[in-house]
Amino acid sequence: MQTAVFFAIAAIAVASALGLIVRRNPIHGALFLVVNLGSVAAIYLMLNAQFLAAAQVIIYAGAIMVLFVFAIMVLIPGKEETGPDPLRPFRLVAIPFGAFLLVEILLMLVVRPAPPREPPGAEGGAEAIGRLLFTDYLFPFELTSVLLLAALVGVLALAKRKA
Amino acid sequence: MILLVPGSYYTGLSAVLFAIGVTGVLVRRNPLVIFMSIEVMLNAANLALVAFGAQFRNADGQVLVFFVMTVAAAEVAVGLAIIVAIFRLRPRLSVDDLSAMRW
Amino acid sequence: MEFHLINHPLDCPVCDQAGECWLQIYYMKHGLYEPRMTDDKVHKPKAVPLGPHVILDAERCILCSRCVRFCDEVTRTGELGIFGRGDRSEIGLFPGTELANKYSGNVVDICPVGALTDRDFRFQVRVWYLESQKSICPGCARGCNIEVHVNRRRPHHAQGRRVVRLKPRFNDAVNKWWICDEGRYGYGFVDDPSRLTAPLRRVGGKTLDVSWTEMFTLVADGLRRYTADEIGVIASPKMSNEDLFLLERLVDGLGVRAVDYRVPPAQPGDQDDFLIRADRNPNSRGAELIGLGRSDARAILNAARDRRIKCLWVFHHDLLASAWPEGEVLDALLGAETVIFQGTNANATSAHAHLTLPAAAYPEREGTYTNFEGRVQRFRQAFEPLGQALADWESLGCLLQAVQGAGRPSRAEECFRALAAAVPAYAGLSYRSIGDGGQMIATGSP
Amino acid sequence: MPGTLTDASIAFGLVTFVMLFVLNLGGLMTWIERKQAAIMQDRIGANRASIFGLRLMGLFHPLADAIKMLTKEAFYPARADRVLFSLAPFVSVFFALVAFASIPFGDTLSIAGREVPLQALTFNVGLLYVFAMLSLGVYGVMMAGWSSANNFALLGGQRAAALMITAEVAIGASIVGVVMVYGSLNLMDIVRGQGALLGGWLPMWGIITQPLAFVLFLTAGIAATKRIPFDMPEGESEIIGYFVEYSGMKFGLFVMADFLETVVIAGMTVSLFLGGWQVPYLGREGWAFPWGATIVLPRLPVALLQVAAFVFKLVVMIWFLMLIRWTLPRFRYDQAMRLGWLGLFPLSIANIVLTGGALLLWGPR
Amino acid sequence: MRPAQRVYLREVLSGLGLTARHFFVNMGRHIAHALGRRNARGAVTIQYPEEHRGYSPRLRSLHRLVRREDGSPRCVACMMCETVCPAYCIYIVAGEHPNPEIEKVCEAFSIDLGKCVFCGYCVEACPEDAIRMDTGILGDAPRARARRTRREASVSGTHPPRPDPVACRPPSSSPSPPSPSPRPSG
Repeated sequence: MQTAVFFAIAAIAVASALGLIVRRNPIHGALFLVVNLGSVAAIYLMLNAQFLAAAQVIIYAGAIMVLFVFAIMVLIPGKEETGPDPLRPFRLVAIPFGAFLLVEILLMLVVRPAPPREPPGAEGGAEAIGRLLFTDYLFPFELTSVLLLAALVGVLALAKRKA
Repeated sequence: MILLVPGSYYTGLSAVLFAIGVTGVLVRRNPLVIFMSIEVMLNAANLALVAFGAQFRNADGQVLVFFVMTVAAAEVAVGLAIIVAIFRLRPRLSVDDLSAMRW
Repeated sequence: MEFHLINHPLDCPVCDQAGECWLQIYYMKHGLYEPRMTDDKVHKPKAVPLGPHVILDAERCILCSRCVRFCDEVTRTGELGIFGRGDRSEIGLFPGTELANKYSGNVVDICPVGALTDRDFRFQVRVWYLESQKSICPGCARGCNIEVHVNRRRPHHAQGRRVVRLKPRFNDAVNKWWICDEGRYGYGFVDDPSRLTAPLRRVGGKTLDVSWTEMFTLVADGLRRYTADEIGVIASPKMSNEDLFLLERLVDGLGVRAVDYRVPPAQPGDQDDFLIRADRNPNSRGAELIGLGRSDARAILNAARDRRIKCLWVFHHDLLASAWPEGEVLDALLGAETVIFQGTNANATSAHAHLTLPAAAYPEREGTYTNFEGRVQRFRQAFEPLGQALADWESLGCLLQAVQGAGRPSRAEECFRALAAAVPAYAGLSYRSIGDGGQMIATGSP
Repeated sequence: MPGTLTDASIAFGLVTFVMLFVLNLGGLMTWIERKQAAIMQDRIGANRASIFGLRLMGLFHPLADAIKMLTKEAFYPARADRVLFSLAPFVSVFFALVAFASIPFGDTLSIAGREVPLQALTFNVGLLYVFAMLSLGVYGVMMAGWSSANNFALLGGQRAAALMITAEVAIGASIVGVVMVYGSLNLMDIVRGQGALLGGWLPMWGIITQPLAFVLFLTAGIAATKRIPFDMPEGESEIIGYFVEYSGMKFGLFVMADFLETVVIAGMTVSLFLGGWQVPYLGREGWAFPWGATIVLPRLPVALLQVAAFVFKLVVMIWFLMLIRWTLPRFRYDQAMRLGWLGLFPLSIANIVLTGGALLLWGPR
Repeated sequence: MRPAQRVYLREVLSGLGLTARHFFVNMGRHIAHALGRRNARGAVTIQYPEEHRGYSPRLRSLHRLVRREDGSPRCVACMMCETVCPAYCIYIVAGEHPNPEIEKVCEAFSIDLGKCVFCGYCVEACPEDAIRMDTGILGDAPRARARRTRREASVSGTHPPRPDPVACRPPSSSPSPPSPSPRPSG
């Protein structure tokens, strides 16, 4: 049962990721990416990481991708990838390269098999993450806030028109 | 909830997604799409982290994912601002035109 | 002014002249709106018929005697005079006469007030509802200049007629200020119920409405089916120069030799030395100059009787009402395999036609006529054609396109330009140079 | 496996109940909206639709609307992206519909020997779930705006996106206070937490513990549903907005999504701030008033009372949202943005700080 | 602007209070009405086809053609009203009177009430005081009126009407609509 669900979701995830890189229209690409993020969130749910699933949807799908779609809408009219591509042969090399990379990673996974299953332990809820976040990872957490602040300032500086 | 699906399935899916992301970055010309492909790669990495975390009964992976998300948000904000700023001035949307910083 | 108004009734709302009355205009301009006259007005006869066309209202008359002078000096018939004295004077007929000369309608035009009114126009429409357009009288070969007065906005007036009256238009070289009564009241056919409004096709005993496109292919096929010698065309001198020219082109292209325009009327028209011409057609000269008199109409009919001509194409004429024996004509019409009729109104001839093409009447289109002296004069469109009727030049243009693949003229002016270029008599003429007064054709040409 | 079957049927029953409840409420809201507006404005309101002369105060108007919308022409603009164009209204409605799943409408009820929490989706981060679904609703709007190939629609979509981001930031920040007070992301736990008594007599509802958050959440919530006074994305007097090109049932779905989102926001408000299904002093065994009186009640009536309380609160909340909708004029776009970023957001942060301080001083731990 | 106003909350609340008061008051009235108190009205709406708002006594909405002492219409078919009519709703067909003193009469005079805007210009334009507008109600029921938009407020002349192209002939049997306030026509 769970395996079937997993494969269904995985199929959606892979298909939407492929859709992203195949479709010419960036809006379609962005919407495919949203689907992809949603299916990854579903997989988080299957991995019992409920907080992450919700955060994934809220942050990624709800905020980041909205930003993307917004930017595409602002920029795109008449600027799709059209016209001849001078670097087309080089680009097509990327496909076997990607395939090669995939094989490589999968080989690594096969060579190093997963450890044996253990009984369920830590809960994937907000409490466990919160506890870790504010004890072991307090310093990185604070660093993140500094990073966000820096990003905020940077974006404002970029977006503001020259006076 | 018991893991009924072998953990390697999740990491496998993560690998596939990562490879697709890499291909997207290499194949596409539109910087926005490249950016989105990077997001796919980040996601694949996140998925791997969560899967490993679940295997080892450890929430650290999830915390890491949380950080990745935060960083991704910041990165997207800055990146999009840069792209918008550049392509306000240009007629075409292609990374090949962005050679001003090459020398 | 005041004296004029002492006995003039103040019934402008009822008076037919209101709106084009000089007394009213002066009154409004200089007006003494408070009358100082307290006595009763003198009452005189009202609504006295003077003749077949004119009615007199003696109360409104200001005794200018223009009408009397007209009858004395222009028509030299002298029916009218002023009778009585002082404020009892009034216009009247000499005993035993009536105002029945051929130009009697003109007294209505020259009357400055509403004393003389037109029986035909009286109470039909108020003059401020009218629009007018310059035109040419199609009644005879003189080609008098006229104005067509049109009532478009109040269709319930004047029994729905669109043309409500014709007025002469001054042209010193042609008709001065006058027109004859025959021309003045000769507009009835324009709004007559007998008007043809749709292309018709008669198959067996049934008449079918067809569209113009179908009609053009039908006619073009019909013309192509016969050899040039099997086609006979009877053009009409009622057609404008533009129509005739396009017809000439068409006939020329087909190589048809049996073409004529002369059909003698049953009663020969009278003629006088003033305006009226015996030839009751406006454009016989034009048809002659453009060269449509290649053959003899009677001979064409005879050929049709002998079954040598199989396709007969008649424009406007009612051949059955011509001077020719009715039996012979009927025989010819029944003998021809295909009879095409093109005209404004249905008549006895059109009843025998297999294909009927409705044509626009002269106020519905524009064009030029060449009068008997060779003066080319222009008439203009006053309103849209009735139903689907098309000006002859338009339908002929479409036929030219269908038969010969030639370009179709989109305006009458285009046809005339081609005419001026092709026919030497018309060389140098253009709509612009014709203007309102007309222009003589190049002298010395046939 | 009879157990699994029972589980499945219970789950199916809950989902069906919530689905029907929300959908019918959303459908009824067109009627509520018309009638309430009419009564507020000294009018009678739509009452003409009749079946065999039966008018029922205009209750047939939603039906008539549905028939009209279903029979209208499905129009596609010439240069529209047809797939996205057709998909957009469904996306909108879908996320509005599923968002309600995690809102509890009653305490646990024992059915067939197991304790069943009365909510369609038992989820330990339920609050985040509702929030996430609401935030996904924006995609329907943006897809509609973009795929219509119409500049006004695009502008409407962009306004909607910006507005919803603004509102969601404020919502997210304002509910943190509530989460801190009740110590859970699970809506069921939050509601249960509101059953406690403050000082022995005052129910510890969110509106009492978090008054500032209540105002902020309500404001941001209205903004997130794009209803008046925050309806700049669809301001009919200026740009009409993302659904300019829509007609028939597709348009109807957008309106439906609007109403459903209103229901969800009302449900969230009730759950977070108005005690959810809690009836004051009503515990599992019956009423226990602070002055000592008790009324003992069996479990089933208690559960029914609780569900009724939730529905009642929800309806009152919807009434209140409608009241706001028919009272306030529309904000200008920049005013709304200013309000969101310079008003609601900083105040929410301040609320978090205040709550933290208060918890440190008087908190349980 | 005062800072308190900028916060806007007080204004919002007072506005909500106002609308809520209206809501509850009207709701109470509606309920009272439903319970049988007929004079309780929660709305100012008039349910039009069933209810009517009374016409003002000063309303002049019924055209009336005035007659001479001998009963013939005063109208002389001068077309002044037809000319001035901004709605083009008056149709007059003129005819000749056998008495040359009267000369011109209207053979048919019809007003298309479906087009009429009741501006009263025709009354002002008439030089003969032949048309007036009286108090009175146009049609008994608006639906009935909609069904016959061309209700003729007309009079037939002394002549039998001759066939005219526009279908606006007056009913030959009923000479004039009953005027509610008969005045001496003079």
